[in-house]
Amino acid sequence: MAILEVKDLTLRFGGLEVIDTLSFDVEEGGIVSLIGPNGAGKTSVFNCLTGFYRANAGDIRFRNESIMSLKPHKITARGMARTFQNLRLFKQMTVIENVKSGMHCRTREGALGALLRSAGQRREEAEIERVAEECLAFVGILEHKDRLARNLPYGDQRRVEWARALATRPKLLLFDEPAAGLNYDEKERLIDLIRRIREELSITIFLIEHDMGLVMKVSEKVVVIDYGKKIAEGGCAEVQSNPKVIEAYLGKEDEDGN
Amino acid sequence: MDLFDIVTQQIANSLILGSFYALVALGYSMVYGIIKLLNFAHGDIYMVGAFIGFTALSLLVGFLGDGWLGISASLILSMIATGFLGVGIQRLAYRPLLSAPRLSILITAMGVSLLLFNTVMAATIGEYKAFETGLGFEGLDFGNIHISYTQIVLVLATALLMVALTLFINKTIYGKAMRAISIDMDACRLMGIDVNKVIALTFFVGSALAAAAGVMAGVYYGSIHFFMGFIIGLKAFTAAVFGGIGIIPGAMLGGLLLGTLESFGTQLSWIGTEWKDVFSFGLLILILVFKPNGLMGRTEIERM
Amino acid sequence: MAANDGSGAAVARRTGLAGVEDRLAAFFDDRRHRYAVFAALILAGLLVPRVGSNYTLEILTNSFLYIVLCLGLNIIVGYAGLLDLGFAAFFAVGAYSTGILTSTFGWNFWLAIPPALLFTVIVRVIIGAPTLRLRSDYLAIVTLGAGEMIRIIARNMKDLTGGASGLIGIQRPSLFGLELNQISHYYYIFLALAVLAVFASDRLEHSRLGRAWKYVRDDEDAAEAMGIDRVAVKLSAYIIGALFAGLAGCFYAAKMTAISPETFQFMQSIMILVAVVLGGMGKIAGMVVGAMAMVLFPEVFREIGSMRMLVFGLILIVMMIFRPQGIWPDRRH
Amino acid sequence: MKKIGLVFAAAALATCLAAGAALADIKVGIMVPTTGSEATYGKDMENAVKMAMDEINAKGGVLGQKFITTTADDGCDPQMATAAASKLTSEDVTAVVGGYCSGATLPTLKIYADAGIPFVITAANSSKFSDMNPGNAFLVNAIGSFQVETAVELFKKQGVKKLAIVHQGDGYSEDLASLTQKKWKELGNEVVAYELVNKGEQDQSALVTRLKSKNPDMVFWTAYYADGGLLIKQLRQGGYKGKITVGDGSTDAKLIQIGGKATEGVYALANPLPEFLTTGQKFIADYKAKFKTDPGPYSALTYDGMLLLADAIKRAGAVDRKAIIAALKKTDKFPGLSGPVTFTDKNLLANSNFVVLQVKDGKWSLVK
Repeated sequence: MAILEVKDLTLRFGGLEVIDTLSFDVEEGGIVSLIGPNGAGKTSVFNCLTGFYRANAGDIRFRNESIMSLKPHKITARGMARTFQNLRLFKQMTVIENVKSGMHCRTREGALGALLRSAGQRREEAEIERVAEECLAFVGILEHKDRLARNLPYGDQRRVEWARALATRPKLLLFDEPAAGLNYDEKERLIDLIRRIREELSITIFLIEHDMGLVMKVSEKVVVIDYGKKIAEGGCAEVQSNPKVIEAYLGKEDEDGN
Repeated sequence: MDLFDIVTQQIANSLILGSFYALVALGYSMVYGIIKLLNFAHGDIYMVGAFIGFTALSLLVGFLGDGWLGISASLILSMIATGFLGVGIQRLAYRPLLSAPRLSILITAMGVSLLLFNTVMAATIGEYKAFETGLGFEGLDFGNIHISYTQIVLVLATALLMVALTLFINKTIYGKAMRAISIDMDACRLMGIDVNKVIALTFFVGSALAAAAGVMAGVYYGSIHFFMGFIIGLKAFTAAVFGGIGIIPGAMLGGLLLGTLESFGTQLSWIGTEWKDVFSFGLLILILVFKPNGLMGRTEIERM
Repeated sequence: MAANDGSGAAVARRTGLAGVEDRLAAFFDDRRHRYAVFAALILAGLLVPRVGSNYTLEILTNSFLYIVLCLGLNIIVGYAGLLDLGFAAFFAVGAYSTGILTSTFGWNFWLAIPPALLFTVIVRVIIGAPTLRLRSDYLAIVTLGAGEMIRIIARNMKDLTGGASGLIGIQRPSLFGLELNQISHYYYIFLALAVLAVFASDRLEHSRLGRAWKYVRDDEDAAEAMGIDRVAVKLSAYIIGALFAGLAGCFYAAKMTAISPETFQFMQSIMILVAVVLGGMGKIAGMVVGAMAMVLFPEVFREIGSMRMLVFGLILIVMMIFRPQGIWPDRRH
Repeated sequence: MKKIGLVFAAAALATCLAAGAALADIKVGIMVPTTGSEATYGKDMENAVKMAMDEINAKGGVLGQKFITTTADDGCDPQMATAAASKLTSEDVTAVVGGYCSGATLPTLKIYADAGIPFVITAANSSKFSDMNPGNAFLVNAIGSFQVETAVELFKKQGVKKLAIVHQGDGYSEDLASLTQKKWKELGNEVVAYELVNKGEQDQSALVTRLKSKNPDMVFWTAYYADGGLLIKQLRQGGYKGKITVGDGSTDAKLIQIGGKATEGVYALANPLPEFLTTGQKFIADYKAKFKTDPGPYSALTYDGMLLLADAIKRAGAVDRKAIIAALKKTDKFPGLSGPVTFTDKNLLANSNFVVLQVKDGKWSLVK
């Protein structure tokens, strides 16, 4: 069963079609990758899915419900979380405060509770703290929780973002180039983490990635786009041998070198 | 006066008022375009420009007289002096803060404003200075409408300054550098553009234009005082945002439009003088809500 | 503060001072120390009327008023990162509502407070809601325009507000039969308001809502991706910040017995903002220091007369160049 | 910690100042704006008080005691004014002279009343003082309604049918404008325009066109000279041919300087300016000699106020605030520079002292 269905999605900037009648599904419990050369429109697809761009035509159904006209925060509340291609941490805040942001849509206490410090509010704060720590432990950086996020090494900052996304308790997690800037060891741990997220937390994963090695290692299905159009879809081996993909990617793989 | 007379006269009024707004708005807009600073002190620069012009004229009057010759000379002197003042302020107060949080530099601008305002207040003991010139009320009469030669000359001078500015921005290497810096300052640094020099030049031009407006206002209205920059600063700021801040033709359009709105707002009996400011600010808010980047600003991709 | 490299360097240059500052910061990091100092300050505040003259009380009352206003604006500018140049408008709405309800309609002062706060919220929502999608610079001009509009409306609606001369003869309230007509009464009232405002700010800052304000301030897109409704969060910051000002306005009207549009001019909004930035945005202790500095400065320097605002301008510039983060900034390690 | 230090410093300063007042001196507080846009007027008034004080002290003072003064800046702002008033009460002044801006002076009445301090107001003259006066304040300047009477007389004499009124949106000028409007309408006449000019806004051409389109016989400017000069100039420049009158806030040589030739023939309502008073010439000469500048529009009144206070103390027979207030109330035709001073039961000036002036050959001259 598909957790996410995209049908004939079209997005135009000015006269330019950034996404052109794109259709694909993401199966529940799967790990699916979206690949394509630079400028193929991958991040635009993510932005449409998460509500940051309003698509011009088509339909996006998440858990059997259209989310085309929803605002980003509503989509997150429905169980779709994302990370950003360039780190988008809350730089003036500590690691754990960053992760606590994910719990916002799962909690409800407002100004009055805070002012009176009601029992419900204190209980909820404790719960937020617990979940945030749990998520940090899951990605393995709990010991840094009270440091300022911007003072962490790059690889750890990435992990803060993952923990933050996990704290929204998603059903579907969108990773936008999670391996960018990571070294070999960190990539290996990322692969492990992606698998553990799926196995232990039963979260479906949809990722954009340039690193073909990583994509081929973890994905069960790959969707390939170029100039906003889908050019191939299927298993790793199937896609790799597709002539259209080779043509679109030729030279690109050499550059990446791994 | 019949309706036609009133409308024609108010159009003439709005041209004058709009010219002053536009000249001051240009300075706001240029500075904002290049370093994203709302230069709160700009209204006070206009005021200082008027005082420099006043001083220059009182010194020159013995040699050049108080007619157009003396006025033009003091106008140019004031533009140059005020331009350098703008550069000095930029160099001392704003440049050290280019990479600081935006609000700090905004507060600095307020500090500069207080400084200029209070210095002139202390120097003039808070008194109004009569800006006396040899210009009379003579002009062209069309029935009930009277347009003085002074008004005509001022509007023409404003137009001339704007044409010169447009040519400068579009045709010269410095103008191109200004536009490039407003798009991406870091890239310009990498390309070997002397960013500091171009920023200084922007302040020079912006301040000189404000000084021109200040001197012209002094000549036209016949009196200057230390807080003359406050209201026009506020209005010009509004005009700059109105047209799309950071966009040169936008500032001109914004100034003229705001002038027109105010003139006709004053005339309409259901608005009147008491409510005209509510009217112009209200309209500004509406425009920003529906067209958030101003009249001539580029629209960005629709976001939800 | 990603971009304060310059200021960091400036701090490092003055190692002597920076050392003291670090030790002070470490001292105040301990919650118990903070509470102890706060309690000592309140105690000292309670004792001042026994030794201070009416003049001292008047000035301190003014600074307490400013503390409340600064803490309110701090929620909007410091926590939520929304530049507001028309904050005095909400101060005005609170003051005028109370003044009109008590003097024109004969309401009891204490009963007039809830509707006055309600008006403040309504005005805030009318002005704030449509502008929330705007970029920060545009927000600045819109709030500026809106603030001026409120003042002009107050000036023009003569029958209700007394026009340019303002409302005069506002009744003084009584509390448990005691008529509040001495400066010392208002001293205690505003001291209590300031303490309350400090407590409220502290609790809000460390709550779910307070964090949400800061998320939106740091990165709106990321906050939205985390499921935070940025419009609702910003609006809540607007409303709560305005409530501080509205409440201060209620008591201000009672204290002054006469209010006029001049008190709520653009310059007033600017002065509050300057106090906030001077003190150190986002830091409660900074607001207290900033507000005190703002009120005491012109009083202490009364002797230099008209030059004092000139000096004040200079201080602002020098301060921003060498210490843009404010006197007592939000220090994170 | 720094702030506590400051607080105590301020407190100590205030106590020191209070203790410093020697018992043998009578301390008079001067509350005027010495900063902000109205600072010039404040300085004029401060000078006038000091001049009167020096003259009295030179003659041996009152009841064997000499006067000293202390000035508090009200900045023409209500908040600053209450602080200034508290400062003066803390310094234990015997009486206060001053009060320029009505809006800033009104909230201080209660503070002086609570302390029982007599307050001689020499410039502020909003009609609201009659309702707000707790009994210790005395207005030496005639309140707005007297000025309105003089104005209406003038308009009638000039055969005015259609009147246009322009004010500046501050308490003083709006008060005068609305009182005039009311009175003029009560007399069955027409007010064709009731307008406002923002303080400091230079361009008034749109307003001029609006006024012209209403075709008034007389434009009455109720606010201050600075913007008044501009309005008159632009009215004439815009081709307005009717008559113009300005209120007492504009009666200043600067109006003529700013307005230039356009002010020729303009009428003005004024408090008695020293130059038109028989006793005034000596005052002007003395003032100029002492301060190297011309007296301002409220200097003579303020000078009178200080002399009146000294007279009241003499009549009271003791430096006792209650007795001074009682003596001030009983003032009967005190011979001031600007005319005799007697108070109504509300402590307002009993008789109008307004005169009509007109600009002739670039100078103010008395009409009739």
